[in-house]
Amino acid sequence: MSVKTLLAAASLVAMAATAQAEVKVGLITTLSGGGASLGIDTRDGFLLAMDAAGRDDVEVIVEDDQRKPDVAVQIADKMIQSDKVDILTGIVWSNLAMAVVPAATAQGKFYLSTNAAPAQLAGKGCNPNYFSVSYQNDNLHEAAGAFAKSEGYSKPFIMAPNYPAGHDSLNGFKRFYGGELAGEVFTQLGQTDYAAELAQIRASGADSIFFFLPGGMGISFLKQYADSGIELPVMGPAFSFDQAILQAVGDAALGVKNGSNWSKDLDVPANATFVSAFEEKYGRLPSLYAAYGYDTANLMLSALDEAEPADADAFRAALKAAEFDSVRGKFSFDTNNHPIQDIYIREVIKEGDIYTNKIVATAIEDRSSAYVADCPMQ
Amino acid sequence: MSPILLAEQVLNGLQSGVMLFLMAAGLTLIFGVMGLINLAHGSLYMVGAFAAATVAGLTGSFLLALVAALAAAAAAGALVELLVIRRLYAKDHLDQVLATFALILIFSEGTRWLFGSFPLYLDIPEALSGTVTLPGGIAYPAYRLALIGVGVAVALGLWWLNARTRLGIRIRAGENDREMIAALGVDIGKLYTLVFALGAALAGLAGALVGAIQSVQVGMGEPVLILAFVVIVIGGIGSIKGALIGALLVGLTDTLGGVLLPELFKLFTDPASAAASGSAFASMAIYILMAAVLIWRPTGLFGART
Amino acid sequence: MAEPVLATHGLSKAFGALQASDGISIDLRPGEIHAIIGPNGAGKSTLIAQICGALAPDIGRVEFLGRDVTRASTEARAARGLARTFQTSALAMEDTVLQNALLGALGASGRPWRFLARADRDASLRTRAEAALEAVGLADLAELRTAELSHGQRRQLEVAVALTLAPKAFVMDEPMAGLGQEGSKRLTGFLDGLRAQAPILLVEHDMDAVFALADRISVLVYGKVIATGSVEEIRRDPRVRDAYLGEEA
Amino acid sequence: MSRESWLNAALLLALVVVPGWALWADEPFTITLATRAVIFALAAVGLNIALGMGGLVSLGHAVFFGIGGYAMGILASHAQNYTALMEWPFVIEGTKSMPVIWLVAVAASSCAALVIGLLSLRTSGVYFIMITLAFGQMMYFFAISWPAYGGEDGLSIYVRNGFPGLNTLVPIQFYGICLVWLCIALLLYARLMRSPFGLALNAARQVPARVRAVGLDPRRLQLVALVISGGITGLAGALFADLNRFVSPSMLSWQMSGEIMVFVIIGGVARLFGPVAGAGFYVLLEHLLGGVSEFWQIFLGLFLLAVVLFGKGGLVGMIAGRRRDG
Repeated sequence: MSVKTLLAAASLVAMAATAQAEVKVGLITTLSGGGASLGIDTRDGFLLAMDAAGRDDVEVIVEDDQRKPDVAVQIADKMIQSDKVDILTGIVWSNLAMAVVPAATAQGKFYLSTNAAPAQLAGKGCNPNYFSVSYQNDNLHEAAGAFAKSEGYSKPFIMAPNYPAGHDSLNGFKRFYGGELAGEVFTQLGQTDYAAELAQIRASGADSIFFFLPGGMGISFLKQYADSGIELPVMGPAFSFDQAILQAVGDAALGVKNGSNWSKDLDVPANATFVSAFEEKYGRLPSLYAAYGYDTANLMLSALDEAEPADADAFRAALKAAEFDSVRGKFSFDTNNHPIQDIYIREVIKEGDIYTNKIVATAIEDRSSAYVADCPMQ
Repeated sequence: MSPILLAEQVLNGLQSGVMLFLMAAGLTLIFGVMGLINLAHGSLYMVGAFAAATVAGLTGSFLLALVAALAAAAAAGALVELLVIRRLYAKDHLDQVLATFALILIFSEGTRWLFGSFPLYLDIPEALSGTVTLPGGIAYPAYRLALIGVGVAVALGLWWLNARTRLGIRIRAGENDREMIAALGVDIGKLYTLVFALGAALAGLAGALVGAIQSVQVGMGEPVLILAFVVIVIGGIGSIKGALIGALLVGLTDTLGGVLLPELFKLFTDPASAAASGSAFASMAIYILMAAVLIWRPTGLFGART
Repeated sequence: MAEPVLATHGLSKAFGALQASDGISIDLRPGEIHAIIGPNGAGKSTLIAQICGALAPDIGRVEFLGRDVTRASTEARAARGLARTFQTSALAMEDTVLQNALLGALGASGRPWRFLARADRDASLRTRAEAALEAVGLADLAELRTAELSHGQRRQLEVAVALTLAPKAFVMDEPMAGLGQEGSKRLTGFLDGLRAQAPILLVEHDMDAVFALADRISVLVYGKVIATGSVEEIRRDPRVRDAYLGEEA
Repeated sequence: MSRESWLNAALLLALVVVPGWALWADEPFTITLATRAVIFALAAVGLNIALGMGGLVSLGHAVFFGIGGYAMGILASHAQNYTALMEWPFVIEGTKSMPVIWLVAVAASSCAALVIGLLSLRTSGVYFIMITLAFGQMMYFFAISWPAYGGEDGLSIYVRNGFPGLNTLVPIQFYGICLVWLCIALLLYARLMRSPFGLALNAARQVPARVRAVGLDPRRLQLVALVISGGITGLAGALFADLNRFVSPSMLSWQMSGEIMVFVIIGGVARLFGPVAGAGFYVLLEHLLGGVSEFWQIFLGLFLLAVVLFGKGGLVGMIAGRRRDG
């Protein structure tokens, strides 16, 4: 019974929205507490694009989710019920996205993901109103797996924290690597000491290391790795080698290969514009999250040129067409509303005093996601 | 698993135990003397790490960074004691919990306000980088060996302080009878500030030492704080010896549990799910240890019997 | 001679090098007041703690109503009918006088697991509590907060709570402490009548009260009972005079 | 009527008037906020039984809150996916019915309280605080790393669970359900306070030696108090999960335990309406200050310090003065 009622309620809300000329966008992201740096970059990237467009008929409401799922839900409720937003975006973390996205799309709102894109939402749980502008969570890990294969590594040691994104990570790596492993370890989420894992790596006879340890965990691991005397090629997804994190890791990260669908040296005109505008406005180099935020805003703006969100079908079609200049160059949506894009391998380098990345190879061309077939939208 | 690898893991367990001891010793000292439960002890750990990272960034000297960490944490501790904590001694544990919980919020957000949300950089000193080869062919990071050394030195120093110095006598007297020590003509207010600053300095030292091989960021103190609680519950509140034994037990259980449980599960299931479920149970190992100790000895291994 | 209600056999307890109880064997017979006296640090409080179950003896036994209760908990002993008063009043200070008495009645009823009924409207609890307050003369103050009672009134309330238990024996730890002459006299008169209800093991410093009340006296010095006898026997006993009374003379 | 009674009546009135106004003014989010406050208040009433009456400083009440939440999440997710919760030795199906979920939530969290209580009540005072905190952390890590029910991602329920005769998706109707539960819990608290059990428990907090001396076991009284307390907090957890249509390990985190305790303390420990005042104030503060500054928690911290150092008896104490029974 309730689904029908809900949809009816949603269409009423949608009708009410047409009365207003203005489009409202709710940006929910992490601005305080641990992980705030990611949310701040997301917000800054998004607002940079909005400023450049200079449209005064679009209002962006920014709120801090404190990285707490219940707070994110509360803010989403507020934005939907009280601010009457048409579009939601901005969440960094998969667990927060899982808390907000299904309920928001069930109420007929559009959700554009600037980062988190968990497997459920790409497969069985896909939704016509949910678009991931960033990637599907597994993509960057898959790139590392493909790279490991192409480099001819035969015994990588792989590790990730023991939580859903960690499991997806190792699965993504294995999907494109496909060979034998020296070891597979799940660490504790939030773990700060990796001495035990490093000892295991040394004893395992591995020829390379793949790890996914977001945030402070990655910093800890890299510092301890650099001091362990182990000298193996290291791979990972871009998250642990992002602009903000690299400065805290220092030399320990130099030379690490990481899978990414964006880099500041990516030779695309839109990217050059973005990087210089971001540096000029905020006085620092943009990160991956800033790039996703920027692309998301531009995608949304391109669709708003075609249709009002109130006209859901037309707006959806305009989003799906993805007629915007992505900083990533080639960009289109697959049937499950997740991107088809090239994924690269970057290497950590030092430019003057700043640690940053440069692209060294293309790992996978035109990658979609592993869960397309599970999605009922075809 | 080879004996050499096992030996290395035992060493790792000892090293993490020794660092936990620095935290737990301060907590248990403060509780023993002043009867205060301090949730904000983890914040002092963070203060130490941030001070060290800042000074290391400015001067490039790790030694100066350590000195700064000790000084900053001790000063923050003394300041907090003078402004807030001393008003809590006469209050019940509930008020102490709430007030020190409030201090966590102030310290965490205040630090973020001053330093921003991005993690800071702090590296180990050049002289201690790289590994040393131990008997049996274990290549072990020199810095971690140094950490074990520092921990042992602090343990010995605390023992010496407690058993051989005037301050130690006063501390022990304070644990037994507060009125008695006031009657002896000791300025109890000063003693309390001193003890609190000492505990804070130990936490700050731990933060700086560990910060060099981990991530220096806001919120780094709370997970360590909770582990330190487990340590002193196991060791017995108020007992430095208990804190040492408890810290080593927790360090070893945590490290070896994380390594051995997934191996154990591999006997029953495929490697990927063994790694996952083994790790899930390993995360509970120290708490199960704590529960077992409580069933056996409700006041911890070296706690006062009631 | 009647069977003793309460008896200890060779109770010993050491704290480190200090022998707080050293083979103490005493008994309490029906209808009597048996006073325990001794200088400070003689081990009276340790003895009471062992009799009431707050402290386990190293060796020795405690028998109550003919059964060995050495290993029974404080609450089990209380439930069997052993009522005690505390040296420093142990009362719920935030609660009213009546509530403290009701607590005793509730303990005696053995039915605390009632969650929705009102304790102060339970007729049997209330009757019992009010009778006890009446007996010690606190009936008028029933609704007063206990913290507002004077020291002497608190001592009375201690006794009243013990009364609500309708016990088979009382163990009283210095009930006269801090009462002043007038109060002591009144309480002495009250305890005098109480022995008909149940015998009293009385630890007391107030010698006037002890000599006025006791049927028998035991003298405790350094954890040992050095003499037991009637008031006259104790007065005359040279060892007692040496060890204890001597210092007061 | 005493000042505290007036204050209580005013708070109760606010719980009816504010959402009523929101309904009239078409401000559905205010109703959502009020629902959040009411659910937090319910959790805090639960804690107040252990803390206020029993004197048990539990820093692990998020365990019960989270278990209640997971009871809802697990049952509803099975119903949502049409899979059985258990097939052997007998089949248990998931459900979307609130009453069943509540029953399971209360039973499960009470059982958890029993187990934790049996272990942690072997000790007291500061040990108890640390042990409850540690057990909370254990459950938190377990929930994160155990993959079966979403791990850190938690469980999303697409549609709120149902209650016979009501449309729970309408904010005001769901609010009504939560308010009724809060009133029931407050009534229970008031009755407990004056019951024989409450009398004994109150005394066990103040003078355990006296309670033993009248033949009652204070530990057993406290254990029962913890079980009741855990059950109520668990019920609040189930409602909270339904409010968010989502449950995740963050409900089990030690910060959550701290927040539930903060509700009780800023409202007033052992005051009937303390948790209501505390939770209401907290939600308001979070909503207002959160919009003003990223660093609003500094102000929250300073405010908490002020309450501890200068404000005896929390908000209710400051307004209504010293506690009076009867």
